[in-house]
Amino acid sequence: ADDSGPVFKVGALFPLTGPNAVYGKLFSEGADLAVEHVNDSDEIDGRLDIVHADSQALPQPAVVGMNKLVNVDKVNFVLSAFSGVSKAIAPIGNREHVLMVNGGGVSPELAIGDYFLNDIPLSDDEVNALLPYAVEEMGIERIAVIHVNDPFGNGVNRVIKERCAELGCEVVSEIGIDPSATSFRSEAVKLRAAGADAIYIASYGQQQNVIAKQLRDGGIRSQLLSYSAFGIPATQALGAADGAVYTSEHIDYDADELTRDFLSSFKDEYGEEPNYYQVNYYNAVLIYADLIAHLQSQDKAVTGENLRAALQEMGSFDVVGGKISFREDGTVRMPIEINRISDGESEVLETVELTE
Amino acid sequence: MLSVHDFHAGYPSVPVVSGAELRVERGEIVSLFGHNGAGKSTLMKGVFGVLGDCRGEVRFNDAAVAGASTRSLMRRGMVLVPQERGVFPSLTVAENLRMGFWASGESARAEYDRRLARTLGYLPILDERKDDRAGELSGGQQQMVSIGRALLAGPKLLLLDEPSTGLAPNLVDDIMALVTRLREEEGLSVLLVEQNVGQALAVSDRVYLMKGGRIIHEATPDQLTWSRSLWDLF
Amino acid sequence: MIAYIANLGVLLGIAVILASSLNLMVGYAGIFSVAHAVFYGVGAYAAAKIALGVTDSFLLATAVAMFVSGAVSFLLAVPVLRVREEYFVVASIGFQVVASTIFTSWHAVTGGMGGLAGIPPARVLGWQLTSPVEYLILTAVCMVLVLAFIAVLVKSPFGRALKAFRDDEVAATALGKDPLALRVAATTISGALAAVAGSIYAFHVSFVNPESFTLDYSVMILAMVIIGGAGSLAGPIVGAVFITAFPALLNFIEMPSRYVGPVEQLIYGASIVLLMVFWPNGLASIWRLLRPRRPVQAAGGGTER
Amino acid sequence: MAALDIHGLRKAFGGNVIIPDVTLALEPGLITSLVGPNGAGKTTLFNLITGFLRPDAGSVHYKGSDLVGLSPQRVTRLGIARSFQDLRLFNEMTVFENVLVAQESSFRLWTRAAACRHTDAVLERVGLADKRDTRAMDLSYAERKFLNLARIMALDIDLFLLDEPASGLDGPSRTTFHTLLQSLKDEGHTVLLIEHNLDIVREVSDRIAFLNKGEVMAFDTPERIFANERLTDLYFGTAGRPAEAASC
Amino acid sequence: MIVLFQMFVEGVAAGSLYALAAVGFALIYATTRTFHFAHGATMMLAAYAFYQAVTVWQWPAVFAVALAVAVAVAFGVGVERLVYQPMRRTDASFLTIFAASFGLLIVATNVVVLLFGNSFYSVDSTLSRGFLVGPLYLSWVNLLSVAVALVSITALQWFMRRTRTGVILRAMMDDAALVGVFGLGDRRYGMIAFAIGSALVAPAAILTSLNAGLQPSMGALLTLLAIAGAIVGGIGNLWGAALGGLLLGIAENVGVWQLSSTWKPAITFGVLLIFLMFKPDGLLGAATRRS
Ligand SMILES: Nc1ncnc2c1ncn2[C@@H]1O[C@H](COP(=O)(O)OP(=O)(O)OP(=O)(O)O)[C@@H](O)[C@H]1O
Ligand SMILES: Nc1ncnc2c1ncn2[C@@H]1O[C@H](COP(=O)(O)OP(=O)(O)OP(=O)(O)O)[C@@H](O)[C@H]1O
Ligand SMILES: CC(C)C[C@H](N)C(=O)O
Ligand SMILES: [Mg+2]
Ligand SMILES: [Mg+2]
Repeated sequence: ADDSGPVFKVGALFPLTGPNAVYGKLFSEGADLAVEHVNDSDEIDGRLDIVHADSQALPQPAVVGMNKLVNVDKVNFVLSAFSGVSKAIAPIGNREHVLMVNGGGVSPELAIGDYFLNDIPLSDDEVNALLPYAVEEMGIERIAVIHVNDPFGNGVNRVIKERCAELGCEVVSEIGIDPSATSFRSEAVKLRAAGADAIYIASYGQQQNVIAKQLRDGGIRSQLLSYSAFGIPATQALGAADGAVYTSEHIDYDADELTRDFLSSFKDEYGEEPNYYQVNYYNAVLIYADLIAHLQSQDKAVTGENLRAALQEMGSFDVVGGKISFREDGTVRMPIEINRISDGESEVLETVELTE
Repeated sequence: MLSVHDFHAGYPSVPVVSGAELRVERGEIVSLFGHNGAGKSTLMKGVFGVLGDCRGEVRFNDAAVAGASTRSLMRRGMVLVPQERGVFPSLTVAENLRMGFWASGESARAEYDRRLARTLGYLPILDERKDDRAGELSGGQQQMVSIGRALLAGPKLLLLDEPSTGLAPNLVDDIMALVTRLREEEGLSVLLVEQNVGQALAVSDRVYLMKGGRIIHEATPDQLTWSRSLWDLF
Repeated sequence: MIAYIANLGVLLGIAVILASSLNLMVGYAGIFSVAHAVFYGVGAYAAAKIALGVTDSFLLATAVAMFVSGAVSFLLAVPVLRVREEYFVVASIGFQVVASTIFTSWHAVTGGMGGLAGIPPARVLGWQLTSPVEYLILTAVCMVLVLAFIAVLVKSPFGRALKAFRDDEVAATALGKDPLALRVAATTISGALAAVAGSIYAFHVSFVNPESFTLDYSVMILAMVIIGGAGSLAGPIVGAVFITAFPALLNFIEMPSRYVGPVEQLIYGASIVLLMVFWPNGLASIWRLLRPRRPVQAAGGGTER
Repeated sequence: MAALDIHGLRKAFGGNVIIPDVTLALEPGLITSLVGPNGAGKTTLFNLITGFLRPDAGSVHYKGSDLVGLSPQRVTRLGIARSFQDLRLFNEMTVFENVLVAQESSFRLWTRAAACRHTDAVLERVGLADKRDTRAMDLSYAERKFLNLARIMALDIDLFLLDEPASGLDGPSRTTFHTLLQSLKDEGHTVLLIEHNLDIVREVSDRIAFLNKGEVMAFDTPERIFANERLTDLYFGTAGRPAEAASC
Repeated sequence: MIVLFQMFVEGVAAGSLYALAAVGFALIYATTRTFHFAHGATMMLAAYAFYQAVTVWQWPAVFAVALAVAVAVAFGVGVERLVYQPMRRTDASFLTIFAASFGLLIVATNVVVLLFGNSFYSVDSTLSRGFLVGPLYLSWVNLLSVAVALVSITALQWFMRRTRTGVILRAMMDDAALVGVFGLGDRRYGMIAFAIGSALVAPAAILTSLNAGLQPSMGALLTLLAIAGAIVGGIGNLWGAALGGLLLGIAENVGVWQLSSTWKPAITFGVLLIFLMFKPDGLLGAATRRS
């Protein structure tokens, strides 16, 4: 709206290259659209501008990128993604007082708090919604977990084990794999021998597709389970993933005016339905804009400290899907959907409201 | 057979041989004497086309061959037995010999058998050990392999660079005898480099003396044996 | 911009220390190691652990890092004892792979892929470093000290004995030199020096995880040594500057973002190939061309006699 | 007491017994030549003594201790040094460094002046003083051979094992070599020399050990060895007969 | 127990491909002294060529295989001719060639990234589907891996022993300069070695793309395994290299029987390390010539 006013830089630490660039593309689409909408409105005095740094979905390049965003670009707000990335940059952001919002990573270890927020429910929630359903509705008793050996995979694996113990199902095999592994010959042998009713794939991106394919090739017919990372087009279209059941956050696309506007403008812009990742990053930018507006209304400078103070003052935000508010540890609570992939599409089997 | 005129040879940026003049007639054994580092090996390698930087005229069998590749020289019948005795240690003795045969560009089986039989006749030790890996032979035995391999190439002109190095004295005798016999039986020409001057003189028809990269004198063995002044050059 | 340049400078200094310390093995002792990133990593982890758990004193953390990394390289020296050259290349690849796995899998100590985050800023003799420029100064001082040490070392009897081994191991043994002791010493010193770089890195970036210490990076350090010219003091410095600064320079070429990465890498790889084909003695040989030559020795006195 | 006492030494390579049983005692202060046909096992014997190969049986006593099982560097430090048939110089290093490195202790950071002086003295002695700063690889053949000698002469050594140190040397160089060997002997060193060139063997040897098929067939003074017709047939050929010996 | 056996079978299948790569590397290294770090890049290029032909152009499999082999050979011979040979002529050292080779790997990888992007591709085929034989799961990919390796390596064995070119290549392994003195070892033989060595990774390229799919970094691990296999076997010993590759494949798969998969590379290379300590000259390597 106002080209003469100040420019607020949104730092974005997404994977722009590497095997997880597909996610980076989704995240950027959400964030870009939000910046466009904010700049078109009169909400803030000045405008937003996105500065990208390529995280490659890996902690080390992410830290390099974060340092650049903080030291060179002097941002006070950063969009983070992926668990490993988020865990690595959170201490920097906390030390340098940079507000960070993650809308993709779901490791239970991301409940960090302070300057670090998640507007995506973490996998404790996803697992808590899935396992009772799997045990009761799908009759699953023996679960095998194949997980990447990174903060995300190890965290999910831990949650599944804990939750299973409570529910009376059994984790019959846990296989950790390298984030860069592509061949799962011996893993398939082990999983077949484990005789599990279901195999929970805790990976992401291309690797989860390869795993699904090689398990099916290896003659494993067990039910496949997974989480929000399965929501990318490549996995939905994958023959080997047909029938897989996975969880994701539930978004009520009919919640309010804001949501409905978003839906239609998103379709105009990109020609397809939005996905929760795009929504999360759209929302993250909206929250930033709200905070800036709040500070400007009080004539305060837009600094990291003030942003965080404003966050606590405001408490909740109007975003796509309804109101959102953060808990003390920086997490959100949302309903979880249980989806099944069939013929390249996802159908919702059930929506679970979790209680504290 | 071989004539070399105004020949220069050396290594990248190290000129060694300059303006060499030399001749070997058919059926002749010619020796090349000189101190260590005089350039004898360099001259031989230069003529044989192993070195890059050479200038001058080389005629072999009435054809100009200066700058010709080793490959084509071997096919015409010029064969070098290098100073650093070299065998292929992991190949068998027989395979080592066969390498020589191939280098001559021949492929007829009968010809191979003929040359092999003849060579093994000269060097019976090789027959005994023909299926052993050449690397397991002692230094001297390897030298035999090296010479045998050259014979399988069916040489018309043999360039022998210090064949006696590291050989037991009786074997040196054998080699010298072999050289004379080949000359008599097959009209072979030989250019021989030796530090073992006495033994070399006994079989040579003519002798060149080399010093500082130049051929400084040509003589017959008799002249050399009697001329004090020539010896003083050394 | 200052911050950007200072950051680049720190990384450059780290690369110079790594390449120069590796050169001690590759260029002087004739040990072709593709595991240098391991020592760099061990140093970084050790410094990080000290900084997170004990003290933010840079000197203390670095001393511990050097000790631990020296000890680990001492371990590598066990296979050194038995194998040479090509075999060692592979043995060191093996060592690197095993070490990488330990970095990712020993969660209790290394934090796995998640790494160790939130390392506090370094304190040097009571002075708290905060800005990139201060880190740059620290790095420069460390680099100069390491280089000076290496320079003294290679000119000493120790360095001479290493060179003798590189030229002919059997002959050196026959002269009474102990191959094991010499190589173990070279490897241990080299590992300990790499830890200096590791410590600087840990404090500067405030985060360590296995990705910084991969086989790829080891190969990269080796490439720095070779491209600059192994066996000279200037070589690894020039190589490190080239490999570190070159991609940064390429950043200034304008092109669609999708192509930036690959094109940059492509140019980078191609220039390595071209350099090696047309300038096999290493970039540093340019120094030798510029320096006034000593009178050329007639190669081989034979022709004069 | 013998300078070196080899007893019942045996070595086989993959079933081939190369050295069935060698027993030999070197007299201190003398030059002993080890001669014998190609493949007799001379180089192998050197390797066994100096720890490069491990014998299957037997002992090698030197100054009261058994060398068997010691590493090459230990053997050298005890006072035995060897040269190699194929030289093995440190090609990238200068002549001076080649010799200096041999005698100084590896684990110091400063070069002692005494070591430098000693090195220069040795170079002077073998006639390489003017090539002091030439790289070894740029030397001529004969110079390389002498550098090879200088390197082990710089060590504090009693017993020299030389493997064909003079092969391929021309007349004048041979004379220099002879003088050197003689001076080593005059200083009380013991030398075991492998050599095929009978002129040299005749000129320098005090004793000759004749090795054939891994066994010492004769161990005696040169005169008596050369008079032995059996050995002459087996090894010496025409050159062995004094009447026909070449005159250079 | 059957699990262990099944893993062994997978190991043999994987190892067969490693064996081919290792033999190729060993052949190239021993004859030309080129530490061909870009050997895996050959495999990657062949794999992408195969993918392009079969999936994008929809060529019949036979032609696609032929294209993959052709691309592998062309790359190998090309770099030999244009990069390594000029370097060798100037007596380049082991290290220099290594660096150049490393550069080639980067170039090849990024050309593929530019052409195909960084993402993962898979080739649809029924050959990778498992089927039960008794208690064992087998797949055509696995059977083919073993069969191709057996046939190729036996053929190579015959070639190296019985043909003239083969003997000359073996002579080059001993002493390439000396072969030159015979006027036999001209440039062609280096190119032949590269051609054969590179062709040997084509099966690995094709079968890996059917099984595990393609991505630009797929060649890197194969390079390591090929080098390791060649060294375990003993430098200059092709059959040792084959055995080495096979052993690594088996170790890699059987090794994770009771251990976590994340230890896979550590097991493989740990075995390699220990092995080298006890048998420093490799499985079938000649004892080090010492004096
Ligand atoms: N590869 C090389 N590069 C540079 N210079 C060399 C090379 N080989 C030999 N030389 C030099 O060339 C000169 C002549 O050497 P050459 O081997 O021809 O002598 P030679 O007469 O055969 O001596 P010898 O009796 O020792 O065999 C020597 O000074 C030597 O140092
Ligand atoms: N590593 C080995 N493996 C198998 N056989 C060997 C080995 N080393 C030496 N031999 C054999 O041992 C015998 C003696 O070899 P050695 O080198 O000791 O002979 P030498 O007396 O030095 O001969 P020369 O005078 O020809 O150098 C030879 O027949 C050789 O084939
Ligand atoms: C975007 C997601 C694929 C991120 C992944 N689930 C992680 O937590 O690392
Ligand atoms: Mg010569
Ligand atoms: Mg010998």
